[in-house]
Amino acid sequence: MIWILSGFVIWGVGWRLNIWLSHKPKTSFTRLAVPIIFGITLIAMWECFVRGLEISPVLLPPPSMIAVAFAESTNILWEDFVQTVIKGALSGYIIGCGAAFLTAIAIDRFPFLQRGLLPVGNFVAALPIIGMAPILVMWFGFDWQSKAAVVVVMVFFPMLVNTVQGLQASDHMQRDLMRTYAASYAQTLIKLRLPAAMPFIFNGLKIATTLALIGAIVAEFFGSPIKGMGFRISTSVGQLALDLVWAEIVVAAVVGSAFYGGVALLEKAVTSWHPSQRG
Amino acid sequence: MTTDPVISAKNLSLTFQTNDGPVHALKDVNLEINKGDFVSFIGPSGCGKTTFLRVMADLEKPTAGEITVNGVSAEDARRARAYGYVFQHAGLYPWRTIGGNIRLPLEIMGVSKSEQDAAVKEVLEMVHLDGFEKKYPWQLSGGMQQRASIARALAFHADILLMDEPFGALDEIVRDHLNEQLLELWARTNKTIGFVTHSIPEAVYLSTKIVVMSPRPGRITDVIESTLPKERPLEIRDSPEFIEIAHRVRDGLRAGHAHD
Amino acid sequence: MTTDPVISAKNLSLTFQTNDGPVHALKDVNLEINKGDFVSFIGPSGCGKTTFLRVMADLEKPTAGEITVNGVSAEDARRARAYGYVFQHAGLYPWRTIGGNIRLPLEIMGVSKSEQDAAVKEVLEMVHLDGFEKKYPWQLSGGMQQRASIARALAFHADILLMDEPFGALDEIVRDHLNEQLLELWARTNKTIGFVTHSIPEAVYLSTKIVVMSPRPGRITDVIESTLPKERPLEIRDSPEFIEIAHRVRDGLRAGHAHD
Amino acid sequence: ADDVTLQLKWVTQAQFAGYYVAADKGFYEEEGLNVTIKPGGPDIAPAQVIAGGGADVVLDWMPSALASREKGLALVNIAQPFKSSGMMLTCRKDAGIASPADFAGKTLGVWFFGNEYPFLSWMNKLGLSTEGGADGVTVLKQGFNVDPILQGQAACVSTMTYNEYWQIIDAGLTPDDLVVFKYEDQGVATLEDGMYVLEDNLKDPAFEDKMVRFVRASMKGWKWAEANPTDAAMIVLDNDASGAQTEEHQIRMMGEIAKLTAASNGALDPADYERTVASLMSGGSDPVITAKPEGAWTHAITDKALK
Amino acid sequence: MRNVLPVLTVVIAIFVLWYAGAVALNAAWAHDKAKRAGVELTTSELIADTMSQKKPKLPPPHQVGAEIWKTTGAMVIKGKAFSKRSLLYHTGITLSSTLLGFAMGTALGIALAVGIVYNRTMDMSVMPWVIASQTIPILAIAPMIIVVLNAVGISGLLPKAVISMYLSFFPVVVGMVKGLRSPDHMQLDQMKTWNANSNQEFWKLRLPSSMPYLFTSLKIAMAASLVGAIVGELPTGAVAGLGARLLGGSYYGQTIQIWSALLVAAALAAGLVGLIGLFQKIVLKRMGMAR
Ligand SMILES: Nc1ncnc2c1ncn2[C@@H]1O[C@H](COP(=O)(O)OP(=O)(O)OP(=O)(O)O)[C@@H](O)[C@H]1O
Ligand SMILES: Nc1ncnc2c1ncn2[C@@H]1O[C@H](COP(=O)(O)OP(=O)(O)OP(=O)(O)O)[C@@H](O)[C@H]1O
Ligand SMILES: Cc1ncc(C[n+]2csc(CCO)c2C)c(N)n1
Ligand SMILES: [Mg+2]
Ligand SMILES: [Mg+2]
Repeated sequence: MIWILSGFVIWGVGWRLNIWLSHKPKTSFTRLAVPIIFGITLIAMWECFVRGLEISPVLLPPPSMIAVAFAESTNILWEDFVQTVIKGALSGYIIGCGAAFLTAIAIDRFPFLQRGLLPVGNFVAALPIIGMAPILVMWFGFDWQSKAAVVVVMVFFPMLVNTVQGLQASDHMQRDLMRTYAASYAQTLIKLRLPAAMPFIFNGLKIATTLALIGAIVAEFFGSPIKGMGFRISTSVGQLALDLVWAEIVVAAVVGSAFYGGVALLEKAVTSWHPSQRG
Repeated sequence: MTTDPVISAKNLSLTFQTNDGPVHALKDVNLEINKGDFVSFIGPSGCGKTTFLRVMADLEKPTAGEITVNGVSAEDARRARAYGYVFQHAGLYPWRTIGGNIRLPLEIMGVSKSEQDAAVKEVLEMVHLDGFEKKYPWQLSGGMQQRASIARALAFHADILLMDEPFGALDEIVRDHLNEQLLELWARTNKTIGFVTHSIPEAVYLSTKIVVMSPRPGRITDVIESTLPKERPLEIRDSPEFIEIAHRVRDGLRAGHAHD
Repeated sequence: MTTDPVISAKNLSLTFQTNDGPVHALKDVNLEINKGDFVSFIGPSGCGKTTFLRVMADLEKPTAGEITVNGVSAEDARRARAYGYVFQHAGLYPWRTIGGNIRLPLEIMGVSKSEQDAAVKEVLEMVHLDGFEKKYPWQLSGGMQQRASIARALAFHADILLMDEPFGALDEIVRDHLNEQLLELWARTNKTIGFVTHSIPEAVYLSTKIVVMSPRPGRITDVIESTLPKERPLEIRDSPEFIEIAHRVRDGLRAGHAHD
Repeated sequence: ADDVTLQLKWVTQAQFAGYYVAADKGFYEEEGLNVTIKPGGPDIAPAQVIAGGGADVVLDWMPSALASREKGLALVNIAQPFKSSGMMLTCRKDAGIASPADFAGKTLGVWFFGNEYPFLSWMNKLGLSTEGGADGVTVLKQGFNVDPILQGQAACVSTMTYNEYWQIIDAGLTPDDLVVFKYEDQGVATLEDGMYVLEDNLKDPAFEDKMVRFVRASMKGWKWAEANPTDAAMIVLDNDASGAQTEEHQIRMMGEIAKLTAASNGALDPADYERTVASLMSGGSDPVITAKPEGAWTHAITDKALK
Repeated sequence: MRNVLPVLTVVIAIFVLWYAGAVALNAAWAHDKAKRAGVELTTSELIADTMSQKKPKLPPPHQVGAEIWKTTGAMVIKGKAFSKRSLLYHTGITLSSTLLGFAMGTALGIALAVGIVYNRTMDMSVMPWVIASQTIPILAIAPMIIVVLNAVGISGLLPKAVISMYLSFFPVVVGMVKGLRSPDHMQLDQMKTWNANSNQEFWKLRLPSSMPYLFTSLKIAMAASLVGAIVGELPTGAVAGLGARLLGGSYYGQTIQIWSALLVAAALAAGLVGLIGLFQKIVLKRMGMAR
């Protein structure tokens, strides 16, 4: 009872604090503090309610237990991180986004390809990727290569569609200007169309970050060496080691958010000229 | 001196196909522009001024008739980089600073870095934007953007300058100043200039030839050769000759509107 | 008749905080506008005309000084729907027809359907757009859109009409026509009008009071009370009185530019 | 009628024929029970389901049930219809494997999700590290199918006598191409498919009575299934909502399952239990369970049910 | 119409590649079999074998086509369109949780977006966590969601739909926040001069201008929702639905079954997305925003 009560109290306090903070002028401090307080409030409420309602730890462990498991298993978590994120997700992300980017430029050069590939691409993009995972594991083996392949397949089309759209984003007048200069195709591409496409390209890159991580983890459910975040999650559930499962989920969420945030920062630097980046 | 036509349009027509039927933006347009001419185009909104300018610059292909520039096709002239073009809206690239925007055509044409610097400095002074080289377009007011766009077209020395309502967003004083500057540049370089405007005094003040157009379909209703001298102080706008030409332009315009 | 000031600004200042330092858009501005005045604001680009109009309409809060409208604060006046405002760019909603755009403020103010219909019809005629009620904005040329935007501000009978360069995109003939219409409306309804323009003749032709502004920081350099009669045929623009006022305005403007 | 929910360990197949038969033939109804059978799958941990209150009784393998018990979830075995283990490691001869001595340096496919414990204790017994290397084995987390052996990605894969082994055969390898190591033969067999309930629930006499009737009817179902393998397989097929199972495979599976259940009347043999516990505790440096479990099984239900 | 030829070309190219891939990938097994049987394969025998294996690594198109026909069209002809062995039945199951999850996700997404746009506190606190929520591997928590919902007595369609919702609300939040913020300053100022209240501002300005964004995100959300429905079917015992077929196929190494379930799922997704596209055309046209 006392736990539940304190849960509600924490809720109220956190909420109040955030309302107060968010109505102060925006500074980089409040910009950071508000979401963090929000998160801490959520986590504290979770702790209180799990304890107060006596929820079995094999269903939902309290955050304190997760933290302990995290601290005790840093070796495992690090090994899994390297296997899944660095080897699987990152390499797949780079290959997939890179290939999509080059394909987009090729498609853009040949309108025939564009008219043919995009509708088909949309169909392929609709393939539920969960279904592709077992097939790719079958084709590329158990190790990280098949995870990277899943990531490549997952990020390719979102990236392609965004880049193609971005390459068409320059307006008529901007392109006409290049015509009056008799600029070559390459000059137009480098000086006009790629800069104009940047917001779209970054949109694709951002979507791809979350997809990459999910893809790499999910693919490990369909066969893997005995390490990796997906492997650990799926086997630990079977062992009812839910605290370790959640520790892995925390890693995934932190890494995913950091990955996303990193790309968003890069975007801010590269496209500072774009209206959406100007407060 | 005998003047070869720099631009010569013969029976030019351009029809846009739109989903609610064809739009005759230009119909049977004939015009000759000689080297060193300053030609203004004036006419009600939608009469085809922009379209005509775009055809000259090979940004639009005529559906009938013929246009030659410097004796070759408009396309060849474009490839030879014969044009400087100022668009109706500033159209600066938002990811480049003002300096970077002005530098753009120079980079494309392979001008050396030091020459670029010199050119940028020169044209920025000409349009009174010195000190704004490092600013981004959105950090400037509308009028300043328009001036930057003019500077960009002046930065490389094209023979033919096509300007689509370049001074629309400017106040009278700045406009007068830029008018003078433009005349000075024109006199100095002997460029051929095509100039679209809505302002009758501006057209009369600047031009050697005023082309009055009327819409639906877009055609030329009058071509007025100016009798004003090449040397034109601002005061010339109070001279009877000036007022008479302005009257003739206004009458031509009114006739165009009557067709509505 | 004794005239209470409708708008009264006392020591008004407005400073924008930007990342490269403060911009003094308005500094110590004092002005009184009486009921039924037609006040034009003229000045170089960036001198604070738009900002001043926005302060009057409570779209921007002054950082110092005070403004009262109809004896109450600008905010209260806005809540009482005292303003019709025409923005510098047309700003029509693309998902509404011309008629729907004009109807919008009326819907918001809870005007009955039949009154809406009547009002839409009336203002569309006034700006010569009858027949375009069902068209979407993008089906109209730039000038027509601007007229629709004016019609929208006229459709509900606000006492105070604030117009920010409403006729910028129009050609001379249409502009003359709308000038006449506006004067006619003003004479008939006794509205108070604040009007930003870049054109000296337009300012002189329309106004009872011309406010000349200069930039950095934005302030009022001259307030010229017009001596022209209320009844103003277009020909009045050739009268010596007109030309004299225009000269005074031009001088004021030039002085402002000299500060650059 | 009393409601009982049973959570299976895996998808609907002949492995669970006894329960489907009992439901289909009305054995549960006769006992005044209204039984809901929930199929399992690769993502379903029966222990978690029962902890969440999603089932009254679950089927699980003893190693994972005992491990759950150590984690604080008090599961109790109330009946054990499977007498012997069906688990084995199936290897390709052409991968150079003839006996467990050849495992070193090879890649082996293993099921995880709580099914890895018997394998780990076997390797421990053989003195092979599972960390790879020349004198250890490289372990793959095997997916749901036998692809790794077909594609040559692994020298051996885990199979059940009644299921995956036949998938390998169906795929085109012949028994001659293969060599199998049954866990039973290797002395590392652990108990499979037992019925488990929560210890606390057993204290409730009404629940206990319900379980007695449930076990009685279920065992009746099992014995019927053993006697009528073809009909039992058809009943299973009727209950397969995914429509993915084939008649041929299920009939064959039922035949193999019958061999595993035949020797059990439902009551847990304490000797088997001791053997399983011993095997799990011997896991070297990393045993599955660290202390001898207390109260992990009971004859209370079977004693009454089988009277 | 002018797209027909290019699309056809690309589709034909895909088929050619597909067949070539089938031969290449399936050849190893054919050789393996032949070696064990002690026979030599000629090229034509090899190709024939790769075209007709029972569990090919990559089933050629005609095998998949035949399987799809067998489990759809042929079932309809036999009058068993909705039997368990019919893909139509499974498609129907998946469709229902997709649609329910999509509806819930859209509602949640719009509600969150409105909160973020109108409430400063939500604006600053919620968005990073919405992003973080999407980095959690759904397949990992799907079973927990199912178990927890089961524990409180919710089973059947709803748990699967909740997973669909989890995946589909994200694109809607992102798109709608962008969309509701798309009116420019001038348009908002206009509303201010008319003293519109926030209700009027929402219905007459923000919502209409968000429409193009809404539809784009709905398309993404629909595809995501389908993935969610399929993922949600795995831990419910893979009882029925396209996900169950995928899993069942995967479990038994039935590649042909996997591919046919996969293609049907893709067709379902393409159909649903196309439907939204159609709806978008109609709505935007009626709003005068399509040209
Ligand atoms: N790309 C196009 N497609 C269809 N119609 C067009 C296109 N461009 C121009 N038009 C039409 O052609 C006619 C002439 O347009 P143009 O832009 O040349 O007018 P303008 O004289 O420059 O007018 P303004 O003074 O408003 O700039 C107009 O009726 C316009 O609607
Ligand atoms: N939101 C803003 N943030 C920062 N500076 C601003 C903002 N709005 C206007 N300014 C600055 O305030 C000054 C006055 O701007 P304002 O728009 O009032 O000029 P204006 O007289 O209307 O010019 P124009 O004739 O070009 O419309 C300018 O220097 C401008 O750059
Ligand atoms: C993820 C996962 N992989 C393998 C098994 C192993 N397993 C245990 S019982 C059974 C059915 C017998 O054919 C199988 C295959 C599992 N439970 N979960
Ligand atoms: Mg034009
Ligand atoms: Mg302004």
